[in-house]
Amino acid sequence: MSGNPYQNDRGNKDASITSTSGRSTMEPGLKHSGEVKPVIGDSPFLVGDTMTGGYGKGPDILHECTIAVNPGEIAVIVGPNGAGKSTAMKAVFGMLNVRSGKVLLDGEDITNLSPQDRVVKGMGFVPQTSNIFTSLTVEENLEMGAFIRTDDISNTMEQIYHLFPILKDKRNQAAGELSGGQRQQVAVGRALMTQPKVLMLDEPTAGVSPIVMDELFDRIIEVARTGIPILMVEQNARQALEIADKGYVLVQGRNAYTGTGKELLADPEVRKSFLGG
Amino acid sequence: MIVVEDVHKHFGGFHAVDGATLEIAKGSITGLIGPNGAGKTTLFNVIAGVLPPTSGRVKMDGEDITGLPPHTLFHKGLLRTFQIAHEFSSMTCRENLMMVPGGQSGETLWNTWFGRKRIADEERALRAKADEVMEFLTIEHISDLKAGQISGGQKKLLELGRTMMVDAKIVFLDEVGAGVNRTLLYTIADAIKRLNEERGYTFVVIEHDMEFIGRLCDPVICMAEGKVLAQGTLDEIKANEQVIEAYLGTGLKNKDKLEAGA
Amino acid sequence: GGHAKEVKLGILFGFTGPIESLAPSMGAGAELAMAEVTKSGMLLDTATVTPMRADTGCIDNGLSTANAEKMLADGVSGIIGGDCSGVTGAILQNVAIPNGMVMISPSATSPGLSTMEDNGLFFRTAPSDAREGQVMAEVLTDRGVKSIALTYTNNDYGKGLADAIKTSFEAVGGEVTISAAHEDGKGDYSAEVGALASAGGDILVVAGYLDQGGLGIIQSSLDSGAFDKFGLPGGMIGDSLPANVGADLNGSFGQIAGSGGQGAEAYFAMAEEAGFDGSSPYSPESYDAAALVMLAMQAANSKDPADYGTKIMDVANAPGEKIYPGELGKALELLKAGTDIDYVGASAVELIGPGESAGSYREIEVTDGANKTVQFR
Amino acid sequence: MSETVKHSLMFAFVGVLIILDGTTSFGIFAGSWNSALGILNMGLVSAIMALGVNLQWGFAGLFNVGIMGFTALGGLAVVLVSSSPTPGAWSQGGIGIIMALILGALTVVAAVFITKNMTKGKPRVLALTALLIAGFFAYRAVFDPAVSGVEAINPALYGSLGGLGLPVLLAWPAGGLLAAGAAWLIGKTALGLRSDYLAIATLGIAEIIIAIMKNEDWLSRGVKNVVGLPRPMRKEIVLQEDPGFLDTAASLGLDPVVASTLYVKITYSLLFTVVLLALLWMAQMGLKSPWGRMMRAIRDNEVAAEAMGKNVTRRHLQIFVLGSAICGVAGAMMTTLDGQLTPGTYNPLRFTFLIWVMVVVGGSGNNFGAVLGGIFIWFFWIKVEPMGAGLINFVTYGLADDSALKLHLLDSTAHMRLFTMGLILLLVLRFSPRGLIPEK
Amino acid sequence: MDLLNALVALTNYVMIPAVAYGSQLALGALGVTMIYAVLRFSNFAHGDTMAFGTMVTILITWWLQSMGINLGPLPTALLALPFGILGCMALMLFTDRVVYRFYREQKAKPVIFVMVSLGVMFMMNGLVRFIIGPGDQRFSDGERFIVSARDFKAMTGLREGLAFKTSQGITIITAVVVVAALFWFLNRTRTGKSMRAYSDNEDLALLSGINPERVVMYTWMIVAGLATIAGVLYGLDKSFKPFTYFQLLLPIFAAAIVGGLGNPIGAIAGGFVIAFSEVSITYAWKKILRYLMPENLEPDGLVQLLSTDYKFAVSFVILLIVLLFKPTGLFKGKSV
Ligand SMILES: Nc1ncnc2c1ncn2[C@@H]1O[C@H](COP(=O)(O)OP(=O)(O)OP(=O)(O)O)[C@@H](O)[C@H]1O
Ligand SMILES: Nc1ncnc2c1ncn2[C@@H]1O[C@H](COP(=O)(O)OP(=O)(O)OP(=O)(O)O)[C@@H](O)[C@H]1O
Ligand SMILES: [Mg+2]
Ligand SMILES: [Mg+2]
Repeated sequence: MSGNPYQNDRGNKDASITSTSGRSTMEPGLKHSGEVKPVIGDSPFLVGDTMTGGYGKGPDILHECTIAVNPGEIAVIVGPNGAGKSTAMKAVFGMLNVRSGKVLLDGEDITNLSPQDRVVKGMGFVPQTSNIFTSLTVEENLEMGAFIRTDDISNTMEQIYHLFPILKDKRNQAAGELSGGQRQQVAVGRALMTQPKVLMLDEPTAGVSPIVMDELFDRIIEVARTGIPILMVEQNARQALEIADKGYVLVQGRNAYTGTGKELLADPEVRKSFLGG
Repeated sequence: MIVVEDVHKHFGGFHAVDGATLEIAKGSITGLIGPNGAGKTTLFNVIAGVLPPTSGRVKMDGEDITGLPPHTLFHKGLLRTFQIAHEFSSMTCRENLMMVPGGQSGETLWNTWFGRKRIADEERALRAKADEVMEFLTIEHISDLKAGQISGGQKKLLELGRTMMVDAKIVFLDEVGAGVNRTLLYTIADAIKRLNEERGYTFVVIEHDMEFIGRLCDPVICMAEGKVLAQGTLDEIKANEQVIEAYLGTGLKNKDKLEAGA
Repeated sequence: GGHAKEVKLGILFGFTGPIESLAPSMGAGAELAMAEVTKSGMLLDTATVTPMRADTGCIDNGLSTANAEKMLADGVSGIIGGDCSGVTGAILQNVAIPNGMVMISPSATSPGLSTMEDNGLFFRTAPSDAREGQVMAEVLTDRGVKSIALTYTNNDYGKGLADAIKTSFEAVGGEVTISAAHEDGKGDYSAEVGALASAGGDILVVAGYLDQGGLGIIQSSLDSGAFDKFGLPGGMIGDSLPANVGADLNGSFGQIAGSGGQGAEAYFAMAEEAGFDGSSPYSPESYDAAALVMLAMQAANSKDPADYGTKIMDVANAPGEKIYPGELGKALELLKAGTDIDYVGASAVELIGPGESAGSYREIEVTDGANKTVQFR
Repeated sequence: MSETVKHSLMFAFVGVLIILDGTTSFGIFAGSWNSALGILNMGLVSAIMALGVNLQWGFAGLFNVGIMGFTALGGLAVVLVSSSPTPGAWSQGGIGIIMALILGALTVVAAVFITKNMTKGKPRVLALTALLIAGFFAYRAVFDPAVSGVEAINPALYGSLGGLGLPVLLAWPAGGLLAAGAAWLIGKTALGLRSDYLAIATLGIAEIIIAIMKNEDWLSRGVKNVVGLPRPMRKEIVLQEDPGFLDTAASLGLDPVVASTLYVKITYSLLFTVVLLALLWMAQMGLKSPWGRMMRAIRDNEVAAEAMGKNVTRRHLQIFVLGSAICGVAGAMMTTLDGQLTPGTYNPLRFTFLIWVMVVVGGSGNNFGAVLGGIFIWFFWIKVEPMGAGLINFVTYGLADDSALKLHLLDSTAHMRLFTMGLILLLVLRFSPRGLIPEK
Repeated sequence: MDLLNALVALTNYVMIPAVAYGSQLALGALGVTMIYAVLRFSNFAHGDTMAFGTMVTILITWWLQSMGINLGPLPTALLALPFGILGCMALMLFTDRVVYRFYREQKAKPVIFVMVSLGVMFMMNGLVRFIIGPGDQRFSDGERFIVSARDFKAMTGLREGLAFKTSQGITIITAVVVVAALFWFLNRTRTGKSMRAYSDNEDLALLSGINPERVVMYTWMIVAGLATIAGVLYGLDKSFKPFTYFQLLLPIFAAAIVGGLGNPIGAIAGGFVIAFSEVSITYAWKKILRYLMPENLEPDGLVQLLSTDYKFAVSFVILLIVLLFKPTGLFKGKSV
């Protein structure tokens, strides 16, 4: 039971008065944006700097956690279940109040921005679960990705279809009817439609068959080649680290190991405790 | 003990379980592994009566139990835990445990008015039992906290504790290990083993921790894409090419490491 | 200075709830009578009459008894109300009778109320169903109507009246093809009109209220061409009906309690001047109810219910000089002088039996968009 | 200030309001014990209804929007149990009606039997259709003449079967039983639906119940109302003529009229208080025991409770039936208090939504909160009108007495009631969302 | 055997009224369903919202009439309608601001919103009566009929008349136009799609840069528009009375749920199901049968399945039956 009295529904699930489908499960982070400060000095393109924070009034889940990524790079976060990987992503995206630490993007301090405004600033995010609009068609999903754009989106859309050809065939089908791998492609496509300056992916390969996984990783590398920095969480740590330029191992909300993907893969300690041997 | 015959479970067009057939022997501790989304939890839910199967049968001791509601299965001795802890959040941990046993006389309204003496006696016994279970799980210090306020790992333990409040025949454990401290996890493994040996419980365990599986499980079943991919002893499974491809990871190197760890 | 005495009268109507649209005109009617009396300065040595309004909610027995209790506590000498039969019964049984308070309802017609042991405390100015049923049957036969479809508002008034019309009309050999209820306060009457039209009949008799379901039924029947002539009992007679329906209503006919146009017309004029619709249902009856109480007080020379209660029948019925709306001052003067009066009022009050109203009826026909009195019965 | 003290103070506050109403005529108060006790009595009845709704909503999360229907059934029970039988009704058609109802029930049972025992397919559909059509016509053939027989018996005064002529106090549990029966039927259907559609189902069935009570004259005289129902105590006018009573009144220095009316009201207050306390005790005992623990577990997490062997559907049904039965008892009590059954007066705003306001304002999930809310909101329901008039007079103080605006506003004072109820509800939901006395 | 007359009678007494009534219910149900889909709760204040919008329209109509402005054969109310909608929108946005928004920020459970809407219902109930009073108001003017029964008989020489009222015509046309516009809006425009997206998945909508507050604002505005249009059409066809509009809540809810809450197509279908069941199940078939049957077989009775007393009960029975067999309504209730 949450302490918030407004959230006590006494277990009611009467469909004739309330609907639960698609309700927000996010904790409200920042509701209203504060100011953006330019950053003095040199810093990576996107960095979550010594972030500490947790959900609502709950305990800290992140403890001085730092994550950074530069253009053209792929940064991968791995770690055990519940380590705070998703939480770190949310913190970077502003869906969680960081109690201390900052988030910097492209030379600006965006710690005080709401998630909507971060989208406008050029951050794209693909959540771990329910990351597509199931009742909208594939094309509409992509359009929604480009919601904040006012320019012509048809070019980008063509690029996406080029990247994920299967989606072009299914453009008028409801996204909810697609298979898991295809959904994942829609999700990534949706995020790319924003023409983000940085792309964040939370377990993009979860529940995806190995072939599709390879395919997805290929695409992700391709996207990264276009110069977009990519920050992702992966449970398929081995494959992910192989393509990663930078790897972070989180344990209980702290940076446990940091290094290039190759370094981490080679580190026996890391292999033993996190890569299954 | 449990026989699953060609069970399918579809969500809309998505085939979460796609023709699973398997058998769980009485007195065994069966491990169920497989990649995320393989349909393990869904299969659990079908067996435990939470979800009706799209097609197929489930039998327990020769009796067809397909589609029986969970509360009926509970009384037949089939218990389960949840991958995402399902605690009763506004109740204390002790109450979480005390509510489990069926057939409490205090659950009949009439007795709450006119049989208060009997209820009080029963409650005392239940309380003692709950405290014992919590002590076993090393969570006695949180017995009076609301279950909504305890940590994820503690919730998992509480979940396990509930299955220890009654005499079960078969217990399905869905990732008890996730989020649980390793040392404690191996204590739990010992407890499971003891329950299995001393009380004859049958266990089915979903777990991603191969070490845990290695300690406990004799037959191991690997699922992928809604089907049973392979079945056998742990060593057989580890040697199975398909399993390596779908679950354990590719490459011989990987396999070597695994064996070294076990 | 001149207000040596004050007489408080309670007005207890459903200002909220299902008949909230009728209650304001009813309240205004009762208050009109009180203002008239106060102005005349003739009641009990220049007493002022103060109205006290309270709500019954029409359907809320608890609320209305509570409000009635409050009125008693505030010292009213009589209650004009209630309106809907349910709350009227509740107030009567739980407040008026136990406390010996006189109560006059302008609208409750339920026969059940007549049989209650009311200790001679309960009166009503609304005409009795049984009598009106007979009159309606006469009017119908005289006009050569052989068969009617009948619809009534689903309350005790409508139901009782419909039963009475049916019994009387069938007794004189007429045919009632259907007797169907309609609910007030719901806007769509297609289903009812469909059924009524299917049953057929020379005309449609609408035992309802002219600004509630009754109007809806007539409008819907005319629109769909189901019926073009209507039988209109008292609840349907009022200027607003022809005004709202228009020329199509011409030729429809009905009856309303009242002797001579004098009473009702005078009242309508007074109401218009006071700024409310006097032809709204039960507004005339409300005026009469209040008037009767005050006249009886004068006749008994007391505002104590126990004294004036017995006088109500006397002032309402013959013999005596006939009193019409606007003549309350004169009536009080007459009473003071010891002369008998026969209050006719706006709705031709005639109390018979245990507090029921009967009397002559005015047969109305709608011609040129107005109710015209054809004859008296 | 401890919680208990705070909550006791709230009850004390409501008590003081009632006492003030009995003693002073300042402001909104009537200054009459008759008025105060009248409010208290209906307040007690409301509190019982709120208790029933709280059981369903507060403890099981069941959203019942059909309270009106259960209340009405309780009222019907009073007529069926305690009013005197109509002479000749049974021979005129009463038997026929019962036969017809049995026939109808048999048809339904047979239909269920066929559905259960024949395999799916055309023959079953045909058999079912044939059975239902034949059943319907047979039923109408027996029912219709019997009904017209009964309804023809002096329709102005009787026209119904009447009742059994038993003591009226028996009608209270009977009202509970009747409501429980209906609730069981609704629960069986609605709680068995895959998605839960209880709210609309209860709303619909309540409307159907009222429609039946309004239109089936043989049962309850329909809109013609049943007045003069018996009471559990002597009537005031009888008391006023009883020399013994008059002596007692005189010895207490009371006017006979006042003494008799107060006697009746106090007797009601005592009876209602006894019922309320008994129900409150039962509810509290249930909730503090393993039964209550189980209910809370179900409320917290149905899936887990089900996996722990608790039959969630059956428990929901049980609590739904219980809560509705309590509403039925309250309905019977209210009809007894009114002395009449008036089917036309059951209206959702007053008998469903207002009760909801009581529960939410009082504190859902807390029985004492529900009781407090019942009495408190009822007090306001009565007193908001004079408060509104006072307020408008105050606001328009500067305006001339005959200014159109002032007159218009004064004409609308009655509508202050709804407005204020809404305001109270919104304020409580905003600033004290758990209600005045929250769940512990 | 007189097929033509039977057909005309059926059209006149069942089809036309049911279609008109059904359209009005459908528009009302659309409003309920939109709120359910986007804001995820059932709005108990919808009947009173309709009353409020209609009231504003009426006041403006009166003013226009007093200025001598009218639309010739069409009712003046059509001219006032846009203002009524604006007024209703203003009230909705105000209510959202001072009442609902707080609960959104608290991430309150939908059922809390239901309770809140109950409070809003009470207040709006009072508000409307404060302003226009509880009485019956008529505000239709212009030509009453497109075809009146009398004209039809004269034209065709049939025994049965067929009446088609202007208000019915307007109702049907407006309903079609409004529904088409709504669907166009939801499926083709950016804002419409963002509403569907929000309804589908709130979190993801946020991540796509959709501003939830804007979606909510548009929803209230559309709902205000739908409610006012439904209310005005109903008032033109019948009459306006606050109490009646409160009572309309029940059939409107029944319609929305029968169709599948949250699904606009369902709301429309539900409106017609409820309207047709109210009108046709209690219809007395005597008249039709008399035209169709040979003379010696003409029915004596009314051939009525159920008396009209039970017409409201009928719609709820249908509702329950539908829910038993299709638990999510005729069209799977889901999203906009
Ligand atoms: N909405 C929330 N409110 C409160 N606590 C939360 C919430 N979401 C996650 N947590 C807690 O935060 C911790 C970290 O969760 P997080 O989802 O970041 O883990 P993760 O590393 O992404 O794990 P996984 O690999 O399972 O996705 C967990 O203990 C979890 O219980
Ligand atoms: N109620 C549901 N509706 C639709 N799809 C579902 C539902 N429940 C599960 N699924 C899908 O079925 C698939 C199998 O899920 P399941 O939870 O059984 O996987 P799992 O093997 O337990 O995975 P993990 O190891 O992550 O727990 C997943 O792709 C999941 O998204
Ligand atoms: Mg995660
Ligand atoms: Mg799982």
